[in-house]
Amino acid sequence: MDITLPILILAIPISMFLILGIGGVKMSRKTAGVLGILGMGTTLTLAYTVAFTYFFSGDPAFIVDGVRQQLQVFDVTWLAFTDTLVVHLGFLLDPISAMMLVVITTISFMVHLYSWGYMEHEPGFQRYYSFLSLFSFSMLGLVVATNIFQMYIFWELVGVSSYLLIGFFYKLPSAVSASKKAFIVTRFADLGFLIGILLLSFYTDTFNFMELTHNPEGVLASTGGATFMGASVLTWALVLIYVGGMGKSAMMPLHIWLPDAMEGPTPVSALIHAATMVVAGVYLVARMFPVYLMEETALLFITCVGAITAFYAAVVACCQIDIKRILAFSTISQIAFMMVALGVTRPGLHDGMGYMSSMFHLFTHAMFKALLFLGAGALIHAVHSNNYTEMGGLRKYMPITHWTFLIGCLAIAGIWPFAGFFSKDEMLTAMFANNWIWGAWMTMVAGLTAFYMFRMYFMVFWWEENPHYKEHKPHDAPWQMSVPLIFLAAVSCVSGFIPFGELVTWNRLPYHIHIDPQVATTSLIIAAFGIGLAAWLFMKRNHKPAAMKNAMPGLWKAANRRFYWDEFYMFVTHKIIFNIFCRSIAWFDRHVIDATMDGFAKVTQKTSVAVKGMQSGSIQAYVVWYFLGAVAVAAITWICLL
Amino acid sequence: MDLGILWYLVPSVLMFACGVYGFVTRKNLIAILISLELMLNAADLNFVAFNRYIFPGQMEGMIFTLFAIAIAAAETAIAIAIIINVYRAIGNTDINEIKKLKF
Amino acid sequence: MFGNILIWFVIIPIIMMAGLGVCRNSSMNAIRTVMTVCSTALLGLAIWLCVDFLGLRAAGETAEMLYTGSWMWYAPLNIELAVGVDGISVLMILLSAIIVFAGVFASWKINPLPKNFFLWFALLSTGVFGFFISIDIFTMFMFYEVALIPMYLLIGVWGTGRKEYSAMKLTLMLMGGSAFLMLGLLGIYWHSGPEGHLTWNILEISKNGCIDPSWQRLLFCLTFVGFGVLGAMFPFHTWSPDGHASAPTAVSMLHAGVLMKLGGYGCFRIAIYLLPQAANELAWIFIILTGISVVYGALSACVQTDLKYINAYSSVSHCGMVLFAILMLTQTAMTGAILQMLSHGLMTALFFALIGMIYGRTHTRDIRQMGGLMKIMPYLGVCYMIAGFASLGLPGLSGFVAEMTIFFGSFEHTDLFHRSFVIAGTCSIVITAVYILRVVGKLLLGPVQDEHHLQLTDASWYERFSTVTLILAIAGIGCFPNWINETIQHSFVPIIESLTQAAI
Amino acid sequence: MDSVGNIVLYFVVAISMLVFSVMAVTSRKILRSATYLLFVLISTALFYFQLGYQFLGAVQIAVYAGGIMVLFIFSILLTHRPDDKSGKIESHRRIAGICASVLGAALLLGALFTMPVGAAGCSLTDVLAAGNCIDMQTIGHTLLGTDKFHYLLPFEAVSVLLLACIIGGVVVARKR
Repeated sequence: MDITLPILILAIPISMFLILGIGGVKMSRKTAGVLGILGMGTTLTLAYTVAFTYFFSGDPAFIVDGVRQQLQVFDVTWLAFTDTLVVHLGFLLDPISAMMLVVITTISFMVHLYSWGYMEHEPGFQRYYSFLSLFSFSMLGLVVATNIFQMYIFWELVGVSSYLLIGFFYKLPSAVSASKKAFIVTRFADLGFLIGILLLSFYTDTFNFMELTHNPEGVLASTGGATFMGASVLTWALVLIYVGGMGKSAMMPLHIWLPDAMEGPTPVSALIHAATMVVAGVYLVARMFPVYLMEETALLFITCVGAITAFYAAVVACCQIDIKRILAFSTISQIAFMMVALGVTRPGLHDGMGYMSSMFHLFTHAMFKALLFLGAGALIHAVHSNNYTEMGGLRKYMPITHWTFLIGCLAIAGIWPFAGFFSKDEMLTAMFANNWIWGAWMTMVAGLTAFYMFRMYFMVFWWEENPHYKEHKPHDAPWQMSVPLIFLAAVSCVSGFIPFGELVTWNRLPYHIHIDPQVATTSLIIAAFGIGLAAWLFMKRNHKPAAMKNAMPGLWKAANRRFYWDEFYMFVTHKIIFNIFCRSIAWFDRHVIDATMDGFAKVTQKTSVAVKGMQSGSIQAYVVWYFLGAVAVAAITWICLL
Repeated sequence: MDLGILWYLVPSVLMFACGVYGFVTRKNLIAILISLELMLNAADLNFVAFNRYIFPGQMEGMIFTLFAIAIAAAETAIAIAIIINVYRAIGNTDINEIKKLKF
Repeated sequence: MFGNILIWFVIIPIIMMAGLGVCRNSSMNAIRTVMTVCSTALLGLAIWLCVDFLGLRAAGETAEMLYTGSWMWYAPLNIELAVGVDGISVLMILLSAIIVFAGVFASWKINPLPKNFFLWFALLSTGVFGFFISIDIFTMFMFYEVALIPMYLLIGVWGTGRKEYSAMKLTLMLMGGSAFLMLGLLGIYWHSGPEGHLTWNILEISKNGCIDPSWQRLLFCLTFVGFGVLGAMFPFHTWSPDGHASAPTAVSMLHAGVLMKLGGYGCFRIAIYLLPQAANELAWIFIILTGISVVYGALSACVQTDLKYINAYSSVSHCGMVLFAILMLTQTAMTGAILQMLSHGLMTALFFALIGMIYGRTHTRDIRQMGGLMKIMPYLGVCYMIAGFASLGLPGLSGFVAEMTIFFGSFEHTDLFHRSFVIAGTCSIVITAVYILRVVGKLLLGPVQDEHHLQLTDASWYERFSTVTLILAIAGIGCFPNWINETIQHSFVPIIESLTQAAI
Repeated sequence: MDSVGNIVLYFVVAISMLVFSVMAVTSRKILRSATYLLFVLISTALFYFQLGYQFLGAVQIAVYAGGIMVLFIFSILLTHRPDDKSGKIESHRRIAGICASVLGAALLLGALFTMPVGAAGCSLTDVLAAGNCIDMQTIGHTLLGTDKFHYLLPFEAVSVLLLACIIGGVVVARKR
């Protein structure tokens, strides 16, 4: 493949970042916006070209005997740690990276376009676009990484762009602390990632994904059976790498940053915290999947964490008021879904269908979750509040938003023929294939998903009209915002029919999707039940929800407070680490170590002051000492002579 | 009763001790100088006595004393010049007042 | 003698001093001209040296030290003025030149006594450059002292806050360190060769390699502690917070940026290289101490409220990382140590420059009294953020490259002791993120705390110039790190060789 | 056996010398101290005479009692008013002084009485009778001679010293 296109795909966003970042101050908003959108549009076109060429051209470079090839389009040396352990920067083209190129550029372009309307009156518009470009660059760099270290590099870069974008409204203390929290929590997780890379690369002596995944047995052999605390080193490495993924993908217990990250502008939430960055963890596991297959313990760990997180986030989502928070928890839950699907994948079970379905869900979820977030943005834009208590009955005022939002909700709930149905169905099939417990558990989560999404939908668009509408009539968003909504809604409607199994599978061989009727029916019934329950409770104004809430106030409050995870973290970090640990160290430094050093000085000074008294400058004192000394010497001499 | 060498040396020692006492205790510069002269004088007396009793045929002790007197004169002259200068500078001749050179 | 390019790194600062001597105290323009011309000359010379060095290496020059030359200085004790550079020294010289250059612009409006300030500043640079070009340990030590003494006056006269105390503390602690060092160096000298062939020359000492192991242990401790004090090793780091807090901007820059590197460089060049057996045996003691430094400095920085204190403690942490990496005794870790020296030098210099600029406007360094400065002085705010990101190891900036190289190099040891310390070291990057973001959040973001700050102006041209130089260097290293690796990889060969031989 | 006259003279001179020494260092009026010093110097001169050094006694009286005392008196009159009294001596000074002088005196006296030096002495009459009285001619030759045991060089050195002293005294004491 020609390397111009891949290079341009990375070069355009980063140059946009530099141009808008350095020259943005001098530009008008319009120039900056147009430049940003044009840049992203070009990247979109190029990425589509690359992806479609890869998938559909049939070129023997890309597909040989039905096996899709992995190829490093370019791979330049960046930094050599040792002779063998060399960090490259490159562009790896394979099914998942091609798919991610499409996802990222699509969502990013939609968000660029949408932001033109949404952020129109915000100060720092140019800065916003430059940060968006930086993020797009980092995310693209992450997915095309040829080696795990390149992934780590871009991993950190997406972290920082996320930090910058969450803290975009930097004058709000809440945004500042949310951005800080996001960065530090993910940074903490990255520590695990880093140690994992250290371990893995030490034993395998390579960073390269192709070398790792094409020869997983070799990877396993290279550790030479070394163990640490009962688990093999490879398990440790893989689990630690996954910890990095847990941070970025907001798995429990590192999920606390994602709901707070909603302090950022809503399009940013759609791009980063719904569609792209948060799935980096899933992508990471998918990328390393053959190696993970070597250690079932690690996969089990992934599955368990995913299952717990999915349920937890779904429960919490049922009790939130802020619509962006609901969507955030829904995102956590859905990503956990993908994680479980990856975790249950075994080559023997439906030819590793879990992997395919996970990627499929990643794709569809990116589309409909971005749609939902952008829809939420339109709502917030119209109502100027994040809480559904300020909304209600909006379907008449904002028809476009209403319909697109409904499509999004149906898609996420997994109703045929919307996208979510297909991907979720595949995932559930894979889970049932592994163990019925996972399947049942996740089906329940799917039901909860339908419930809380429609709870939100009904509360926002039905329920009863907010009286404020009379003074300030909400209306649909301008075209820059509506176009992305309509486009994404359309994608959500049709993308389920993409023959995904033909394109993306764990062993890159085509896989023919067939709907498992039993699983499909179950999940549809469960979803319909969830929707029905939501409709029964929230369609019209009534007292049932309040009664339910009052019936179990403790549970409601706990779920509303997200089961006190934040408080727990605040306690640990602020009270224990910050106040007790850091302060005592700072105190120790000043009052023990420094005091010791000052003590040396003081002792010296005291001694010198004491001795100084003898140097009184008084001749007479000198004479006394001199004379007494002379007498003493004479006396001693005399005694010796005797 | 013979006037042996000790008869001269003992007063000399006592005079010297007086000089030391005066030198250490007095605060007036001139008084200190006076004490110094006492000590010098005691030393002179020693030279002379030793010369007379132990080496009566020679005259080193006497000559030494002679020079010592000359040098004492020189020293006194300079010391007094300095004292007068100090007096001009600080208004008295108290040794405790002269602290500018301390440390 | 003057044909040797290295000598000019000492001569130019001397010319600088002479030039300043001619200027009148009141003519600021003349002083600035002299400083600008000479520091630009230094920077140019350093870049030229770097390019030429790389050229020579590319041409297959494999000698350990290039541009060597030696001139007898005091024959009875064999003291020579011996110069020579390898890749590491070249980079250190380049770093010093960049920071001196930026420092001149950062102290563009120094007041009072500009002429005297720059005179001492020039003397300080003489010492720094002299140290890096020397390969005779006595002249090295002498230049080290030359670099130390101006510090006292620069802080004591032009500093802020408790400047006399800090100046005294800094100077005394560093002098205390050099007392150890002097003992160690004398010990090395008296064991440097066979009877009658004693030498101070590093290359010859290492070639002779006849220092008795039992002596090595003692001398290693002496020299490592001696240089470690300058490298802010726990528990000898307390001069750093006070000293940096009181020092004027350019001095903080030069001190944290270059002078603290003298410590790391010295540990590397003398303690490890000349005493390899002891280094193999005793590294663990200092790994513990420096490991403590790394985490301890970072944790201490978390609760400080004075900007300079935060930075000083972060320097303790980062410089601890340098020594930590050196003690790992693997080539990759040592490469990382050199990278970390460069990276820390540049970004701390940038930090101190920015803190100086902010302090010059707000007249406070207490982060509780400031806030929302990003709105008021966006340029400085952005630069501060970049410095912060460099410090917390953002890819694309220098800190990341350095830290990663250190971690990967240190991880080559398979035993639990080394690995647990490496993992403790990696924890510091999280703590670094905590305190950097805390400062950024309080200082730059959020609502404006003090109404009076609203009238403040953004950076002036010379401030921009100074910061841009440093940022370019930081991003340069961060984006294209491999040329540095190539520059220094030859320099490690003899060291690693002597270490492995000693291990047998 | 010495003559009674000599012994009486000795006791008179010795006692006056000691008494005046003590008074010179204890008197609180400085002019009186100087006067007592004068008496001590004269007593010393008398000892010189008694020991047979007439020239030395004469020099002592002329230079010391005459010249130096005048300097003292002048300087005292220049720097003190007649009724000036020096302050009381602080006790720690007194203790230090007594310590130093008593210890010194004790050591020296102890040494004198235990060392064989006392045995060297016969009576004064004996040593004087040995005929070693020095006449002026000898003194003159010795001082200005250039032979062995002659003292021209020290003599000249002292004269230069005195010259330097004159100049120095003028320079130091001169009004600025």
